Amino acid sequence: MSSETDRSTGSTRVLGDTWRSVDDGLRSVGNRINPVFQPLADGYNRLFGAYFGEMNGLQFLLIFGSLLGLLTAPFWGTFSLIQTMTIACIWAVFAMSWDIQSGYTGYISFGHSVLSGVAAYATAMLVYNVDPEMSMAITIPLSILAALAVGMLIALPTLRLSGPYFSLITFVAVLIFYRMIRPFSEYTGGETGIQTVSVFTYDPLVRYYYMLIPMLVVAVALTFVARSNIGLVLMAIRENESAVNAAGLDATKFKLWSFVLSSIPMGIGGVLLVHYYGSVDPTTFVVVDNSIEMIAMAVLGGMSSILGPLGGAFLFVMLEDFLLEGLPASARWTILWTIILLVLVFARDGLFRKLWHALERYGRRGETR
Amino acid sequence: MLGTLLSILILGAMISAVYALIAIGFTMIFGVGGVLNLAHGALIMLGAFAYLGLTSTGGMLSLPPLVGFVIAVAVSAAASYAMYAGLVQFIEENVVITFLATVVVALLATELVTFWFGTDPYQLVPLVAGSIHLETVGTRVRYMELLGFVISWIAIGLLWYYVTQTDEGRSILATSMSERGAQLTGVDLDFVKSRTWLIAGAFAGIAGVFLGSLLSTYPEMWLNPLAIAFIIVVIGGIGSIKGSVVAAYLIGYLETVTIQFLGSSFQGIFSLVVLVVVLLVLPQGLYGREFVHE
Amino acid sequence: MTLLEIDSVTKKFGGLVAVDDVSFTVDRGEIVGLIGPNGSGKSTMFNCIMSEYDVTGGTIRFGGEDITDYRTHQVVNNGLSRVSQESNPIDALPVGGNIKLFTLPNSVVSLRGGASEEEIYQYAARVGLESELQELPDELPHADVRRLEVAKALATEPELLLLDEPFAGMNQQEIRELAATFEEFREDGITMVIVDHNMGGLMDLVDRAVVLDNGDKLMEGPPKEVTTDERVRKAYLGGTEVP
Amino acid sequence: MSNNDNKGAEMTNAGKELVRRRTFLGAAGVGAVTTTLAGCLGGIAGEDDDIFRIGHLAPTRSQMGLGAERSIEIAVDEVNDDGGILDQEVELLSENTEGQVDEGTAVVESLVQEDNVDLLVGTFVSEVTQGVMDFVADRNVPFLITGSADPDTITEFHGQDYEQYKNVFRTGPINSDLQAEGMGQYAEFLSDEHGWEEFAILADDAAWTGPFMDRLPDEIEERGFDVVHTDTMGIETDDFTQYLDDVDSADADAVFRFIAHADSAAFVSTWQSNEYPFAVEGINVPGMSPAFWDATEGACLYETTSQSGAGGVAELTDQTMPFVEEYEDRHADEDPPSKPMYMGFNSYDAVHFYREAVESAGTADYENELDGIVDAMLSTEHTGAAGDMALYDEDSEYPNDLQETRDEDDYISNFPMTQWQEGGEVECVFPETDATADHVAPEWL
Amino acid sequence: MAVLELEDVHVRYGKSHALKGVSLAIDRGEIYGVIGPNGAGKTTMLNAIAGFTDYEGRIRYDGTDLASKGPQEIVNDGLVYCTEDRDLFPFFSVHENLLMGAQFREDRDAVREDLEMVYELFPRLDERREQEAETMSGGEQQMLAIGRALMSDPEVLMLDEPTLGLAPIIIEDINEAIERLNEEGLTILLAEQNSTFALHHAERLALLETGTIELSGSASEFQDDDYIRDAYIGVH
Repeated sequence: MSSETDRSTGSTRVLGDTWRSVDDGLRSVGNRINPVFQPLADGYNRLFGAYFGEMNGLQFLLIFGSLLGLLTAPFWGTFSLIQTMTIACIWAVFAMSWDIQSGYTGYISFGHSVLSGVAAYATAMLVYNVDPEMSMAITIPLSILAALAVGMLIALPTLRLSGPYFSLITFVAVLIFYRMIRPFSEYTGGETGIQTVSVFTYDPLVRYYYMLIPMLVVAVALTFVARSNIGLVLMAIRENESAVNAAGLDATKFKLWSFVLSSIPMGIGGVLLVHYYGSVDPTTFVVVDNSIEMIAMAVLGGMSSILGPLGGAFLFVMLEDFLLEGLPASARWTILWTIILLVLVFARDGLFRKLWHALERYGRRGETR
Repeated sequence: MLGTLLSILILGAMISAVYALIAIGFTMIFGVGGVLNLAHGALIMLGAFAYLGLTSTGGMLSLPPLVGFVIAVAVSAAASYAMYAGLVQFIEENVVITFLATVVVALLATELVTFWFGTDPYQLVPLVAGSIHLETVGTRVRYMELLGFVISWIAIGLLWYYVTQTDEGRSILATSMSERGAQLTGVDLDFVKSRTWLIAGAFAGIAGVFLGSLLSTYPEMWLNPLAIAFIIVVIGGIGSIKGSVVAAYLIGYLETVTIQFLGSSFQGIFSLVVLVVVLLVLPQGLYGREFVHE
Repeated sequence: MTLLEIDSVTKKFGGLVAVDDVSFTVDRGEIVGLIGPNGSGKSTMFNCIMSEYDVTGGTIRFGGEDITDYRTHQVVNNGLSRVSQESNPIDALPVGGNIKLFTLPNSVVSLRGGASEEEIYQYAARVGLESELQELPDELPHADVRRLEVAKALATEPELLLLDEPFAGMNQQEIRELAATFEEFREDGITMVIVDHNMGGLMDLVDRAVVLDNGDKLMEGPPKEVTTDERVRKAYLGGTEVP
Repeated sequence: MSNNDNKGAEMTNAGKELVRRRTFLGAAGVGAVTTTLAGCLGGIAGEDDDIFRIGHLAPTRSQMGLGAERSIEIAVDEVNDDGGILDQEVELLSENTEGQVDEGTAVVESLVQEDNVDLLVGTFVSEVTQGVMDFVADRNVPFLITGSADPDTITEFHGQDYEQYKNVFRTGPINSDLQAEGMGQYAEFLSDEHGWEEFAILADDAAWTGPFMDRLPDEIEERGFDVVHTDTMGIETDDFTQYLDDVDSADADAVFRFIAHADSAAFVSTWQSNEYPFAVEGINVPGMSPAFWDATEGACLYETTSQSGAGGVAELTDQTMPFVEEYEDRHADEDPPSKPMYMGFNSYDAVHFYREAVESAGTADYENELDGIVDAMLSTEHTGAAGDMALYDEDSEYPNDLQETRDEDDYISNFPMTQWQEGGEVECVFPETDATADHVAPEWL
Repeated sequence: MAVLELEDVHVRYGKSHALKGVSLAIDRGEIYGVIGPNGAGKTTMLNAIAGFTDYEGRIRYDGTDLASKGPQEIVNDGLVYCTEDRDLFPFFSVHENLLMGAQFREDRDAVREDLEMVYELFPRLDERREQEAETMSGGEQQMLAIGRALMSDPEVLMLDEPTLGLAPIIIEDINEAIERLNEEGLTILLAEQNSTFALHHAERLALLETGTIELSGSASEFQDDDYIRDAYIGVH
């Protein structure tokens, strides 16, 4: 640190000073807030710390403040905000599911939109081709199973391949699935899709909770898994796959398992999405852009952290559908992709992980003083 | 039937020549820097739009097509270099980040072009107008297609000469085999990579003008060619120029045959299936080389 | 009693024969030195035993069981563990976490298995790393990183430990300490095979040495016999006149 | 309007801004509140005011959508200048659907839930139209379709459950079944003009071309001509040489091609530079753009397409030219399209049509008096810019759908054909009552 | 007169300190040996000199500081490095590999002469001119690596473990080559675990252990040192 400042020129020193004063300011704010929530955080840590990781007062405030915000949103948010958040919930499920597989193992999948697409198509095709009156109690589990089956179908041959090949093939898997829809349009509805799926409800308030609650369940479940041995092993596969084998762990089995862990919530997300729109079609459900958007969300929040991608998904969808809504679409997307590119280059760990670490720092110093 | 076969032979050769140009650039960048450049497709689009902006009769410049062609290729090459010098070289040590960043660049470029030109397609002024009617074969070949075929082979031939017969070019091949070995013989890696990106960009630019003229020019025109380039490169053996050329013709003909006999609904699916099979049976592709361990 | 049996193992890479029809055995409780100049095939042999490589020919048996075609994790779970020449800890995990990874059960549904904190402490203590459990690997000095590699291997509770150049990059003091640690392992009942290119430091530790040269087994025998053997001298000195 | 009395006059002026600022529970209206929180928050309910809001839905990134948006602006201004709808000032809320279901659904919901629109107009892509149908039917907001021509949109919805979907109408264009009949008549015209008797059909492998593939061969053959070749083209297709070769080897005199995707420019360009010995007729959606000539570098010379409003070149009714001229005045120096395009005509006409209907019904209160509005819609006859308009009634094959108009030869006249002619001019060539020029065969034939 | 000088050179990888203040001076025309066990820092030191690793301290070649130079500039200045891994171009033939070494030399006649010299020095390479490097034995690859380095017309040649894994008969060939090259005036910096080999050639040596020079001196001083005899000459 000292050598850096020695070498720095006048202007960077000014910047450094500014940053230091901001840093001091934030720390003193942190110092004041952290103790207030520390007792609550301690209580949480005693009960759940071992399962979900421990946190300080500031981090507790972030997590439970956000949770409270999500749960009470209809009481303070506008209609557009709620509508955006409803969609964000579904995308958060996708981003988290992608993360448990790609973010953790480092096998970057460009094919996750196939998984959600399969689940959605399974629901729609059951209703369209088999029995229009089929109950959701049957279609939902079957659709999730379909996502799982296709997940395995993709994973089994491809996981033998190394990084870039894996990514290319998953990319190609999307194209195959996308292109298969048309030749079988008798069953799939071709490019216009199938419109006969029922929606959960048109009541936007109820619908919000229909999407929020599964999202929270997925978030808790995946965080739990990620903080367990499984997460440890998956992360170790990314860092050093041969060390995992040397530890007596079957890396291949765990990679497959990551696909299982990922396919199931992808299936859930697909089902939520199809019952949100009440229809399926290839462009809304399958195109490779969807996969890329999931990745972008995870990158934005911070890969391999589950909650990072959740935050990333909300930030991404909020930007796209709410904050930048007034701009023409191409300007909106230009801004979004520029942000993602900047995060990739300058904040690889993602914005939410950065925030999390900052809170840890400001909280911890408050404690020691 | 003979006519059909001949027509497949001719049409397949035309499109394959353009595919080869795209795949070679893609594979060179992977071979030399280990970068999977998903923005390679965006350079194709850029070439086509640069040509459009320079030559369109309704446009402001309306340059002669040949001048426009040369400038468009230069623009693509420069953009490719700029991407390496301005972005990739700072992040290339992390494969995943680079990979994702190039995807984002591609999408960003698409949105920017959409912003200026809109989503509707354009047709380019052909470098040479007109066509030949091959009555016995039952097809017609546009001069533009023939020119694409010829230019593709000239470009491939020049590249071949450059990388096998000149020291400067050989250092590109050498770097793709061993980066450190190249440095040990005094090769400046930065220089080699810059040239590789320039060449890849120029090839993409040429492909862009021909794809844009023979097919059409719109912001998402790069997606299919890029997917085809993937397939070709993986089948040919990633990093191998020869493999790219061979596989380009393989895939070009496969697509032509598929359309002819199965209908275009199945276009693409077949190539993808072949790709999956090749990967499972011959993971290093036709000309990919398995390096000796240790 | 034979624990590990290498029977006519051959490994080719393309045209290059890295290990050529090599056989030897290791008895329970022994420390065997696998020596030879660099590039003579020692590491390749370890890689074959650990199934990092598929052998081209021959059989590897461990405790009477044919493990030739096992996959690496199966070999490990069978009671073999290797400390490789390169240290490759997971930098994102602290020392304790790195050790813990090696204690996890090979089960995708075990969420909370693996060693307790106390057990991890014990593994670390056996190599003298107990006070560094919270440190990240890239903050450790070289010798400690090497110790971590040993602790990780130990955490899989091996019967047989393969040590690939364990002393590389250590000074004489550190080498003596580590050698003493290995002696302790022997008393705990762990069998060991130690690879080193340098016979000097190893000869006090090993009961027996197997010498490889250019992929062939040159000879095997007690340390004294090996160091005085003319063929070994020639292999090591490469025909140069001994000064 | 039902809760109009609850609000003070000053608040009504704040209009949309006011609505935007209220929280979700306030804006979500009766539906949300009654089902969930009626007890505790009963005081807040949906409100309305003195402004008549129209939500317009189109993919405004494309020329088609932009043209429609500009056209409906003109209609709204005209209505406001003329005293509004039922004396209410009309406010236009224009939204971009991106041509995608997700975006379309989102904007329709916020228009209905948050902005309390009184009328929805638009949607270009069939998926989007059908994707929002159920929601719109559920909320009973009158919805006038102006872009997509798929007959399914009527037959699969109104045909199944008229009561449910009665608030949805199509005021233009005529559906593709009727368009197919028109195309058959056009074949007859071509035969009269040029003696062509052998036709080929190429269609996008897409839902909207289904009616043409199903009906057009019969329409042509009924008239004594031959259909020598039919094929579908995958919409990923960008190389048309093989398709055109096949038409060529079938010795067709003309090909009817139905194409909507981006690569239609490549289609004409390939046809033109290879000088295939047949004419290109039918429907080419991108070809309706006035900028298509420039975009194809003139390769579209001689190709035809049918479109509502005849590209704004023919005086279809006395409404046509004033509208087109107003459009050109406003947007002369702006981005393309320089003319309204077909959806523009339909969106423009939809507003005037709806106004005429509700004024005759005396109410636009769809929540309470939907039946009255529906009856008025079905009995309204209106002269629009694209032609005379009337809707089919409940008992017909296409309930609530626009009726075709026919000229003295019984030719369908409200979906005319236009042709690109020398110098980049668009001319109306069929039916002859509206034609501005003769149909020209390619000079190389 | 020292042609290559190291002054208090440190190399750190993260927290690990691989080279702890090494100072050396190599005279023009001599063979300088650096011995020490695996992991002692020999390769790290050569990597630092050749510009592959960041370091603190000073490295001067021919009086100029190398700190700001990239590996390619250092090679082209005549300080050529032949690595332990050899880093050949596996799919180039022997001939092409050799030509790569000379790609930046202007004087094509001299290149032709040097080519003949290399083929004469290593007749095995002459026999295999068109063979791909990948398919050759370890010893032949080592010869090719040295040959390629020679083609860059070095003033100083750094050899890292040239005898690694080679059969005795091949080591003989390399022995001869090193001696001949030195006679012709080439300065050689030789890093070896094979102490006997190094002792045989070098006029002066340094012993590197855990990143520190423990001992330096003439060959005869080394041979008489007990510590060296015990630990490194090894064969009791």
